[in-house]
Amino acid sequence: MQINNGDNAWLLISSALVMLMTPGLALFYGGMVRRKNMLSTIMMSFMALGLIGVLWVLYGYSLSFGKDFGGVIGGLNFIGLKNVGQEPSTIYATTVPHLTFMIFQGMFAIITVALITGAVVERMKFSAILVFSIIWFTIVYCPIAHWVWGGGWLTNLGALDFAGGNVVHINAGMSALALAILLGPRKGYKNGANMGPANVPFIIIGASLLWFGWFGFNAGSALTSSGLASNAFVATNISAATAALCWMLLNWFYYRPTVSGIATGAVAGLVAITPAAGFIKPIMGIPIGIGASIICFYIMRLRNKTRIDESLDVWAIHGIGGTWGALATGIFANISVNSAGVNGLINGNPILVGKQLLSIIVIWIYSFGMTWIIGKLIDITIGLRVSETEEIIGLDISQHGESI
Amino acid sequence: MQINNGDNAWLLISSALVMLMTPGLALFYGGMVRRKNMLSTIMMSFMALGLIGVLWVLYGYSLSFGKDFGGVIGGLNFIGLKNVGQEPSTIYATTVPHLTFMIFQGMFAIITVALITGAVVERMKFSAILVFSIIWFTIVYCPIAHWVWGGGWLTNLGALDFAGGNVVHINAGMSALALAILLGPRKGYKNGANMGPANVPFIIIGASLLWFGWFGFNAGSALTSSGLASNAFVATNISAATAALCWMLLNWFYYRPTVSGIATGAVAGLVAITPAAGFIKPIMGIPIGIGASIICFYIMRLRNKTRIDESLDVWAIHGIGGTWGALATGIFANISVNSAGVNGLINGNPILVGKQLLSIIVIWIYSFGMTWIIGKLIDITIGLRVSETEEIIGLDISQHGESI
Amino acid sequence: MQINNGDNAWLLISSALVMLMTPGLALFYGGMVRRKNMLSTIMMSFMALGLIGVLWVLYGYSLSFGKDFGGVIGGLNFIGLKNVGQEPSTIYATTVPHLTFMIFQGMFAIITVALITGAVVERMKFSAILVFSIIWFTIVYCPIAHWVWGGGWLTNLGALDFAGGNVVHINAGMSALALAILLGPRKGYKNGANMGPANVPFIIIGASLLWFGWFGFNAGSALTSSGLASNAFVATNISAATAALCWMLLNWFYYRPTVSGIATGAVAGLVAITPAAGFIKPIMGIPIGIGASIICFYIMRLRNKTRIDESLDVWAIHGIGGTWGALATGIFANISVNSAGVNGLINGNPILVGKQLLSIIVIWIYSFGMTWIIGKLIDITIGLRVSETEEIIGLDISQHGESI
Amino acid sequence: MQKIEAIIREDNFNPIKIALEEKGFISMTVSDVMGRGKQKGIALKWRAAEHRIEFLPKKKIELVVEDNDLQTVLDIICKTGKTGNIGDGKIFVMPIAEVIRIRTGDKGTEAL
Amino acid sequence: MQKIEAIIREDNFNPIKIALEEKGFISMTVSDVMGRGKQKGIALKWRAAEHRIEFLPKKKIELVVEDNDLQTVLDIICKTGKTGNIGDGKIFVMPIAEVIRIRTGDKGTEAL
Amino acid sequence: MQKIEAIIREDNFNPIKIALEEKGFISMTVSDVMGRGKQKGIALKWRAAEHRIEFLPKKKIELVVEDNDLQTVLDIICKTGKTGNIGDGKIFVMPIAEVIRIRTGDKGTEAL
Ligand SMILES: Nc1ncnc2c1ncn2[C@@H]1O[C@H](COP(=O)(O)OP(=O)(O)O)[C@@H](O)[C@H]1O
Ligand SMILES: Nc1ncnc2c1ncn2[C@@H]1O[C@H](COP(=O)(O)OP(=O)(O)O)[C@@H](O)[C@H]1O
Ligand SMILES: Nc1ncnc2c1ncn2[C@@H]1O[C@H](COP(=O)(O)OP(=O)(O)O)[C@@H](O)[C@H]1O
Repeated sequence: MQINNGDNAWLLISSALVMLMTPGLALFYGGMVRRKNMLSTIMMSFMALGLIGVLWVLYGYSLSFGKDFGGVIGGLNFIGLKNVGQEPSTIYATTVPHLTFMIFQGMFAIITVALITGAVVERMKFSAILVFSIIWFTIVYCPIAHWVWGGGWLTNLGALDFAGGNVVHINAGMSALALAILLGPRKGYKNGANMGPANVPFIIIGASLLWFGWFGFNAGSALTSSGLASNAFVATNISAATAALCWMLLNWFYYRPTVSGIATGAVAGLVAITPAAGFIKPIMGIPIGIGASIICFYIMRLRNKTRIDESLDVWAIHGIGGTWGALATGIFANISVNSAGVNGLINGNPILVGKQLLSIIVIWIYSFGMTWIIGKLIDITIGLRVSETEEIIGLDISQHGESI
Repeated sequence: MQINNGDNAWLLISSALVMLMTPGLALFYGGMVRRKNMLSTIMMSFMALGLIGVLWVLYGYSLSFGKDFGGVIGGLNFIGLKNVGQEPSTIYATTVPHLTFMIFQGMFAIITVALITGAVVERMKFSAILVFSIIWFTIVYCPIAHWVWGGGWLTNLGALDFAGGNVVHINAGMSALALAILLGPRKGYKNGANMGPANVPFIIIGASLLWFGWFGFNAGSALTSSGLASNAFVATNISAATAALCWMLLNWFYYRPTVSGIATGAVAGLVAITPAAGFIKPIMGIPIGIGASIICFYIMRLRNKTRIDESLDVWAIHGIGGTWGALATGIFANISVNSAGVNGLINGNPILVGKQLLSIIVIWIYSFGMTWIIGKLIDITIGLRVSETEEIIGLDISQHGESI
Repeated sequence: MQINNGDNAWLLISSALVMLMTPGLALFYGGMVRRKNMLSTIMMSFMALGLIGVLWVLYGYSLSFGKDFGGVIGGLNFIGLKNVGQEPSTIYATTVPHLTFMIFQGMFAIITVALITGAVVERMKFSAILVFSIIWFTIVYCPIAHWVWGGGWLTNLGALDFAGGNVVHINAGMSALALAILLGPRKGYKNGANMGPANVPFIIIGASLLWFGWFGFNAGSALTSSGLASNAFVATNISAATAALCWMLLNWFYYRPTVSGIATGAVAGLVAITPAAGFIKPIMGIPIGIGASIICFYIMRLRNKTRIDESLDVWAIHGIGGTWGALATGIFANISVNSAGVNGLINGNPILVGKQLLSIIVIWIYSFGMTWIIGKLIDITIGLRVSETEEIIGLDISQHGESI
Repeated sequence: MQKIEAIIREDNFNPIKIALEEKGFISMTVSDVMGRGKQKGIALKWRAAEHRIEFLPKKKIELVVEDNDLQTVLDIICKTGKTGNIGDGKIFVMPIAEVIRIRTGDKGTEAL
Repeated sequence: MQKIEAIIREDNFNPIKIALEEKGFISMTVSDVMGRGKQKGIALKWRAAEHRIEFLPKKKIELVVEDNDLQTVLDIICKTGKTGNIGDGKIFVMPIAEVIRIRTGDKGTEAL
Repeated sequence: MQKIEAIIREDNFNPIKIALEEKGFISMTVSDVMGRGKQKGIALKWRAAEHRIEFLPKKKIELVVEDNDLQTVLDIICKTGKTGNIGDGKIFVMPIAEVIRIRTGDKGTEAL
């Protein structure tokens, strides 16, 4: 097919926007940890831009979007960007260069790996993170991306995931939980040490860049600059705004309307709308945003009552927020929005909820289980965690030889 | 009409750019206050993303752009995004989805509310800000947006406002002045307390994001990615650059070329070009920028000599800068730039200056007056201002229970 | 020709992205100096947005892209934006308004001037920087831009420079070196004083904005949103990712994987791919990125062993990184990527390496020599360097009367 | 000689500085500290969990003066720094054995 | 009256604060300092060059107490602040000549 | 034992630190302060209004030493920290009643 320059402009800038989410996340996370671990936390996200950026073009794209093998994994036909050129693909995003589609997808892989690191900050060895990221990317991310988007078995099942609720958020959230349990809590956690955020303005800068970039994430996932892109764009903004507002009120109900709270609420709303943005009427962003806020807020409080130090609540926000979003897609989907979609529960098709549930369960189990295995293997080989002294000194100095 | 994918790509990214201006403003303002009020200042802007983001889709868009009622207000035909879909509107921005036009306009409403807060930092109750924002948005912003852009009486009068000089800047500036007077000065203002900026780098980051986002604000207001968009884009950059440079020199003449000064100058230039960008030759950005710098600089000095603590000079920069911009549009407008415009003074049509003046006066009076009334009402009901103790402790802790 | 709205959307947003690189650079540099010079360092970059922003439209564009005079300089036909309007140019970027092309090119001039300042931080008088910038822009930047892109003699020679490896990076790098030598080292340099970075998170924010903006820089240089833009976009990301990763490993080999190191590596990779991005297969970003990392890393170490205080290593990263990129273009160029290009060494055309080398040598000599002369003249007239007391107090206070 | 350490409100710093200046006490060293008095500060909350930041930002002024000037300086700080609300701060006075001006090597009263 | 200056680990600050609180020692002033003990800190590297940041962040607690309470407070800090690893910190005690509460002008023990 | 508080230029910190190190004085505590000497600092301007920031950033070094070592340390700081320009800084010396190492509970000279 012919390249549509408008579509390509939109997809290229969307790719750039999604790229910017990773530094945004670095700041969002970096602001939340203690001063002595801020750089190390930033580094955990930033390294993904390098590492996954390279692995994606070497083999990741091929495993995810290459010729399907039994619904399970992609082939090697795109290895090293072979056959990925300036011509459109015949299957994916047929109005833009194949290279555009490839890099847009690559940005998703990068941020997914970065998201997980929120669970392991302030105590995981940098070398262990690198090794983990390589393996996890290869045997968890790529297969799931293939199942959902690359012509794998979940695509064929008919479960809907517009922009990566399953592939990115549930996946990252469950993996985060597994790693956090394996690692154990930070020294001093629930034991007097002040784990408060080092730099709240960084949290808001980070959240703002995430919100900004998410327009590329969701509206870019329309793969054209059509009405569908606008639909996803508007739905995204509505859900983020609603969830931010709602979290602020919840926060206030219990205490005060905090800046870190409203930022977290916005992110929860962005997560929840991700799988739905191109399948629902934009105004449905309101119930989805409200749901995201309430569910994630209480789940976070619950998690906080346990001994599980899932430090920056990746599971609560992305895992559970993503799960809510996937279910909400099943509830609110409306075929009039997107002819490639189907109707959901409120439009008379309860079966979609079932399919969504099935895909959720699959990802929960696969992500958690595989991450557990990879984590265990790393733990018994090179070790997951820094030494006690290193943890006390802080990871900035002990892992990276630098301080803010 | 048919959707033009190039136009839609441009309008979507412009919407994202304008969205980013609000966090930019949060940093611009946040850097200027004292350390103990930085988060509260940031919060005042950021909350608009949530609050106005929701109100806009619920009813704001409809009041502003709905079916005209007597030139005064829009109808309820777009309430809850009813009739706002992926198809282009038949009236507004006919080459992009109606949803795109709606969200682009929504971003303007958000930043306008955020702009006002610069006047009330370090002393206004957060609850009062929320209540004020809701009422002000409903009975000040939406009507004015309707008058100027939604087919209301100012549209028909023939006054020109390309990207919101009236609706956004004069409006916000006059409202800021009214609120600042009602609130009274900060404790210690002109009485020894050091009110210097807490974080100058944040000021520059904020100004940079504003500049960046303003390309969407002004060039996006062409509503297509046509030559007119380019015209507005270039005019915007020229005015910003000129005003930044000129403010720096003025600053130097009296003292030193400060970083906060050059940033402020850039913003003044951006404000002044806003109503003009799509009606003038781009090179006219030079006189407009010079005018903006000189006028705002001296007005700011003047304001500073009074007891009116219009804390971050929203009135001086946006109110007066916007007024200059509206007049300048009347002076420099050139129909060869935009067939939907008219000629201005220097092209032989002095009557445009009169129309501009009329629209300025209307906004001055309406914004100031209505804000005064709303503010008074809030003052005698829930109160506008925090307690003295809370002010001393700082609003970060007293209003938001958080500190940087 | 007809305006293509998709192309124009892409070029406009690319211009905005390149504009954002200058504030990005301000933070990247600002984070690296001592606390007392942070604002002054930021100001050195930010002022270019004002100064060069104005000069460019007044005469810079005309000198660079105006009617050719003897292959050496452009004419005055575009002075004050005369003949630069909403219609496409007949020569440059024929599918977008001439204004778009003009402003896109202007953003390059701005950042080039800002880049140089990295060499002179913490000791050069602000007034001297302004004077230097005006002269240098006029007699160094504009001619070189003309030679390479404006129809000058290097265009005709057949040397390839896709997005400004010569014009921007080698040029800035060599000029930086000359100025640094003229200025001499900072007080205390290699003499005990701690010159460590004041704010490492700013370095990463800056590098991230640079990376983000570079998509506009390189992919925008395709001047359409075609497959070539996608090619450049992907090549850019691959090289940046590879170089970041590779620098991290080198850093680790000698010491630790630092945050400032990975950021620097990314920038080196971005620099090196700049001249090549639209002439090579994207996957060649891998060898180019590896080369950039290794070469710049060791050159930086070498430079560090000398007494030349080229403070933020503009020469090592941009000068040498750009040189490597220009050579790499000669090695890896592939005409199948871009019919306006030619094949390079590995595709059987060793002669291109020769042409690249020639253009490199010309720029090395011209930039270094002219900068030396301009610098000398300024030194003996108004003086290049602040007084010792001012240097001790710091430039923020002594030059700008402000502190962070 | 005596060293005065005064922990004061940030907003009172400027007036105190000016008042001291007027009486000729120009030299001083200032730093940012966090302080908590008898009122036990304020509890804070972060995202959904709670964490207490009970300390409020204060300025610490350090001033070394001759014994004769001690009372004058104490009076100025007390008078100017008083708002009457909890949190006005404390002054601590302690003896100094020696003062040296690095630039000249001067010692004792000479060096002040 | 005595002034106690304790240089402690950042992470031990909270437990020490709580332990002091329990015994009724609420007032104190805290600041961020960088410290280096016998172990000489850690060398760092920046980009390709080297620069040593040998100092590690510490919290400094300042507490003025009556002579009677001195031992109690010292014991609490020592007990709670001890991890047994190098870097636990030091306590310095010095005599105070006078204390004044700015709000009231109270002096001496009254003012504590 | 004596406590030395030296207020020095930020740029002189490194040389002083190294000079002390060479003589075996490794332990110290450092903080960032703002200082103003007799020259009254510098007035600043912000946007269009004026505000004075007369204080310049300085480093404060705190060093507790045995009485014997006092003179040596003072000499090192004076020599290395001297540029001869206004702003070189001051040194204050005050007596210490007690020193305790938190890790071991050691007191007095033992604890240094
Ligand atoms: N015993 C003490 N030791 C050290 N610092 C103290 C002591 N008492 C008070 N401070 C400091 O003085 C500040 C003001 O004390 P506070 O009790 O709040 O005010 P007031 O004396 O007006 O009641 C505190 O924030 C703390 O920094
Ligand atoms: N002689 C000293 N003078 C000033 N500060 C000191 C002195 N000795 C130690 N300190 C401070 O105490 C901190 C802890 O000392 P360190 O020697 O690391 O611990 P430990 O006493 O457990 O070995 C140091 O970081 C430094 O701030
Ligand atoms: N009397 C004092 N009390 C407290 N600090 C002082 C005093 N005198 C000087 N200082 C500190 O010493 C620093 C250097 O003093 P200054 O007078 O500028 O230098 P010099 O002694 O070389 O003239 C000041 O910035 C201030 O922090």
